[in-house]
Amino acid sequence: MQKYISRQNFTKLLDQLIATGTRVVAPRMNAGTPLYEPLASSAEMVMDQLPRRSAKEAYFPVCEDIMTYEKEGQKVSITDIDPARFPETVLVGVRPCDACAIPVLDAVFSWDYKDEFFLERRRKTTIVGLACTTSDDACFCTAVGLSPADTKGSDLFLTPLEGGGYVCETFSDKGEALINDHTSLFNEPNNATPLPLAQPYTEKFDLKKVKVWLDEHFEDSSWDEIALRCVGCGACAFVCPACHCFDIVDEGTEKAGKRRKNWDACGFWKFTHHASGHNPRDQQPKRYRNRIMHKFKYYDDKFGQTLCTGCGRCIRVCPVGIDIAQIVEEISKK
Amino acid sequence: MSDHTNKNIYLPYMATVSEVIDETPDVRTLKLVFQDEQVRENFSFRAGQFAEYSAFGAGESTFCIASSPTRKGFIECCFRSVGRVTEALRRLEVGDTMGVRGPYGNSFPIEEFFGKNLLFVTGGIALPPLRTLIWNCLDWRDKFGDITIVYGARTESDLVYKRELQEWQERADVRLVKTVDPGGNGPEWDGKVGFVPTVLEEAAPSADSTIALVCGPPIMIKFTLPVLEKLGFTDDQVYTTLENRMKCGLGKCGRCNVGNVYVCKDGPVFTARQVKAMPLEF
Amino acid sequence: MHLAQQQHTFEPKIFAFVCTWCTYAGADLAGTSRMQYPSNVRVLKFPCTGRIDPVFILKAFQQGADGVLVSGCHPGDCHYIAGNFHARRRFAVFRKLLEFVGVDLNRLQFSWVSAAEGGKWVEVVTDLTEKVRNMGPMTEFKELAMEEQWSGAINTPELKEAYNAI
Amino acid sequence: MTSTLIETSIYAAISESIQAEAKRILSDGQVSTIVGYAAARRKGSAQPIVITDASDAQKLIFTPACVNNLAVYLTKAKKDIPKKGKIGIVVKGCDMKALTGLMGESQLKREELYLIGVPCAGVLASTFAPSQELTDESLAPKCTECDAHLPTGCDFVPTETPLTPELEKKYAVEIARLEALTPAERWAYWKEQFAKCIKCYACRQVCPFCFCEQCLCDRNKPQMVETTPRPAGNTAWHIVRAMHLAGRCAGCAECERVCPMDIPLNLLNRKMAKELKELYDHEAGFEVTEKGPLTMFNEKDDQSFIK
Repeated sequence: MQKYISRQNFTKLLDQLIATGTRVVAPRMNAGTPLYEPLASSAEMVMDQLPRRSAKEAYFPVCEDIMTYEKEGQKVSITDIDPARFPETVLVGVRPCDACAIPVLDAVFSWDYKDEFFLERRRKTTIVGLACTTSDDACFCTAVGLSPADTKGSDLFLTPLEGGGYVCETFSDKGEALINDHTSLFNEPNNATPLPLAQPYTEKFDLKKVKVWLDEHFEDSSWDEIALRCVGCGACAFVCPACHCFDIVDEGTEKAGKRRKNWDACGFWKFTHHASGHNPRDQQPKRYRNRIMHKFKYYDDKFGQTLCTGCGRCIRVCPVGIDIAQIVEEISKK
Repeated sequence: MSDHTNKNIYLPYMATVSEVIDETPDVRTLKLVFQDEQVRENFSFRAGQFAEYSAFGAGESTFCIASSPTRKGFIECCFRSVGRVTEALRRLEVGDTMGVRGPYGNSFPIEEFFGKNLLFVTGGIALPPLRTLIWNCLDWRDKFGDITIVYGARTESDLVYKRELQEWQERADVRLVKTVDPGGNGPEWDGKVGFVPTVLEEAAPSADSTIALVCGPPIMIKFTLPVLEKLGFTDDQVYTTLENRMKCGLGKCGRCNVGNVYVCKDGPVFTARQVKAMPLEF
Repeated sequence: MHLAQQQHTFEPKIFAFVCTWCTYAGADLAGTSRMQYPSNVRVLKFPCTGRIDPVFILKAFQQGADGVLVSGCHPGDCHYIAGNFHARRRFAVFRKLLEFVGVDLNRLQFSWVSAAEGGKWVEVVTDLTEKVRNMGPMTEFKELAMEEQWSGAINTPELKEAYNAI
Repeated sequence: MTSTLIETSIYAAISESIQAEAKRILSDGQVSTIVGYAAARRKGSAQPIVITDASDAQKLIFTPACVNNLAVYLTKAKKDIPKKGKIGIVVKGCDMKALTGLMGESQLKREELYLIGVPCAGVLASTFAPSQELTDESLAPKCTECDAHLPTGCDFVPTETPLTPELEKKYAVEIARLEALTPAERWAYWKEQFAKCIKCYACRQVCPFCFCEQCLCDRNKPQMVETTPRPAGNTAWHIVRAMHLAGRCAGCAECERVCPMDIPLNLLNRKMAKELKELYDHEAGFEVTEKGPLTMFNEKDDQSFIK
C-alpha cells in the first residue's frame, strides 16, 4: 500500500501517537548529541543528522534488568520481568543502515533459545524507516550490499519529497495498522519528485572473497598492522547497529538486588579474561581480529548474514581512526 | 535438552544446598536439590553438559554438572574459589539457596561408546567434567569394554573425589592409574609419581576400539594428545571438553567463541579432530 | 521508608570514616565518659585518614548517606607520620571536585579529633547531624539511583510510587 | 560572526621536515621505531602509525587532523608496541606535557625517546569532519588555551613558527559559567551529561595516564563502581576518573575528543588543574617532577575546611 503524508500531518501523527501513550522514539538532540530517544513532542525531532548511537537500543537496551532477587533467611525469592510491560513503541526516522540491522539480529536472539527481552520488544515496536539523503565519506552502506533506500527491517518506509511531504510504503501489517489507525492524515500518493538520495561509497566489496580470505588468514601478520593502533575501548561496538554482545552482572547486596544485562564489547581486555588469569585473546590485535571475523565470517557461517550495515559510525567515533571500510576493501583486493 | 517453559531464558531454577564436601583446601563440591517439585521431577541432562550457577549478589559462574545423569533428584557442582562468584558460592552453607540455569551445551555421545573400551585421562580439577561420564558408564557397566582412568594432580591433597578414587581402585572392572606430579607424593602414597602424559605412556592402553576422554588445563592437553597419537588413537577416537569463559550459555552474548565455534552451543564436548580444526584461541 | 515516617523529624544517615588511633579512641572516650550524642552516625574504622579513599565517600553518598564525616589525627600526631598530611591534600582536592559536580559541601565535614578530645567528637557529630537534619535528605544521589536508561525502562506503576516514597 | 581562518600553510613544510628527520634517524639506526601520524582513507583524515623502516618515513604527515596524543602508545598499557632500543615519537606541545608527566611518574625514560616536536597552530575539534579547514570555530577547544605552540625539550623541531591569534579561552569561559551556577544547576548539568555515557571507556583507553594494570572500575572484589551504564554508575565512574587524574592530567583533552557522546570530560580535568594551581601552585607537564601534588605534602597546607 502506497500513501502520501505531508510534513504537518506527519508531526500531527507523532503528536497523536504520543498523546495515546505510545512511546515515540526518534532522533532528538540530547545535550548537544543527536540520539534516538523518546520524544515529548514532535518538535524535538531532528531529521538531518544520523544519531550517534544506533536504533538497536529500542530493542537491545544499553542496560536492562532481567531479574530481581531478595533474600529472607536462607531462602531467596526472585521476581521475573514481565515482558508484557515493555511499552508499545513507534521507532521513527530510522535510516536504512539502522533498520536493516534489525532483522539480522533476529537470527541470533532466536537461535534455539528465544530471548524474549529482545523479541517481545521487537514485536511491540513499529519501525518507520526514512530514506537517507545525507551521507559523508564514512558511510559505506552500498559497499556491503545495502542502499540509502533499502526497506529491509522497516514496517513503514518514508521517502522524503521536494516540499517536505513523504511517500509512505508499508511492508508489514504493523505498518498498515499504523496507517489505518490514522487514515485521516494520509492521502493518495501525488507525483512530487523525491529528494535525491545520498551517494555513499561507490564500489561494492566482494564479501564472499573477504570471507574466503578470513577463512584462511586467522594467523596473518597483517592483523598487527591493521589493529596495532587499537587502544581497546568499546566505542565502535556500542555505536554499531549490529553488535549484540552483552554482559550479565548482579548489582546490589546479598540481601537484595538486580541482575542486569548490559552492553559489552569484544574489544575490552576483560571480555575473555579467565579468573585464573589466562586470556585466550591477550593482545589487542587478536581482539580486533575477532571483531572483523565475527562481522564478516562467523555470523555468515552461523546465520548466513553479514553483521555490518555500513553506517560508518565506528569510523567516525574510533579514537585512533581505524577505518573498517579501508580494512575490508584492502582484504577484498588481496 | 529440557525445553524452557518459562519465557525468561535467563531465569535460574532455585536449588537448596543439601551437602557441602571439601575436596581440597580451595576446591569444594556442592550437592544441590531443586526447590520446585516439578523441576526436581523432570530436570534431565546428559553427561558433559554444563550449567550457570548463580550466587545472588555476586553473579553467575560456569561449571559442568559433575553428578551422573543416572542419579536422580540432585545435581552436584565442583569449583575452585578464585573469583567473586566462586567465593560467594563458597560462603553458602547447607540449606542456603542457589540458582542453577541450564543444562546447556552438547554432551558426550555415550550411545556411540557402547561396546567400546574407555580411557579417561584428566588432571587436577578437570576430573568433574569426566566424573559425570565415569559414573554414568559405571551405572551401565555391562555396556562397555574395560575402563581405564588415568588421573593426576600436583600433590596428593590436590586430588578431588578422594573417596570415589578409593572406590574405583577397589572395583575389579575399573583400572585406576593415580599419579601426582614429581615431588607431590606423601610418605604413604600408593599411586604413581609423574606427569599425566608420561604416566599415560607407561600405562600404554591399547587403542583399538577404545575411546579416549581427555580433560585438563591447556598445557596438559597439549602434551597428552601427541601421546594418544603415539598409542594409535585417531582424532575421532579422542573427545575433550573445553572450559571457555562463558556468560549466557545460550549462544547470544558472544563471549565463548573459538573461531566460528560457540563453545556453549556447539560444545563444550568436541572431538580432537574438531579441536585441531579450531584456531588457537582457547 | 513509609509515609508515616515523614511526619517525624527526618532522621539523617551520617557515615563517619575515622582513623582508629585518634578519632576512634576519642569516640571511645566520649562513650566511657557517658557523653550523649546522636545515634545517626555510623562509624567506620580505618587505620589512617590516609587510607580513606575518596571513592569511599562517593560510595557512602550513593548508598544513601545524607552526611559524611571524615575525621582523624591532628597534623603531627599521625601514627604513620604523614597519613593525615596526604589526606588533607586529597580531601581539599576532592571537595572541589564534588562541589564542581554539584554536591552540597555542607554535607561533607572533615575534622581532626585526637584521642583525648571526646568532647570535640560529640560536638562535631552533633553539629553535623543537626545541620544535615535541617537540610533534609540528600535527594541528588537517591534520585540518581532511581534513574534508568530510557531503553531499559518498563511500564511499572510501582516504580513511580517507590520514587515518591523516598 | 565570520570565522577567522587559522594559518596552516606551514604544516606541509613541517610534514616534509618530519619525513626527512624520520628517514635520517631510522636509516642510521638511532631509533628502532617511530610513532607518528599518517594519512587515512577519508579526505583529510589522519591516524596513528608505527613505522620501523626508513622507506615508510614519507608516510608521516602533520595536518590539522593529527589530533591523537601518541604518548598512549608508549605506556605499559599498550604492551603490543615493540619496545627495543630508542623510540621516535611525533609530539605536539600538549602531547609533550603528557610525556613529561609520564617521565615524572617513571613510566618513560627521556634517553629512550627521540622527540620530534611539532610547531602547532592548532588541530580540529572532534565535532568537525576531518576534511574541514581549520578556523577559530573548528579549532579544538584545548587549542584556544594552548601555551605550548612550540614544544620545548625535543630532539628535533622543524624551524617553522606557527601564527597563533589571540582567542577566547573556551574551557576557562565554560568553567567560569559552571562555577557561577548554583550546586543544584551544576548537578543537573552533569547528571544530563553523564546520563549519555555508555561506559565505552574510550576516555580511559586513550588517556596516557590511565596505565593501571587493572582499573579500579574493572575490579569486582570489591565492586566500588557499578559497571552498568546508568546515570548512577556513570556519575561515579567520571568522578573517580577525574580524581585519579588530578594533578597528573596535562590537558591534552583526548578524553573529550574521543567521547562518542560528546561529554565535555576535559572540563572536569581542567577544573582540577585550576584548583591544584590555586591550592598548591602546581601546573602539570612543564618540568619532570619526581612527586606530583597529591603524592607529597607541606606542613603549611590550607586546612580551613577542617574543623
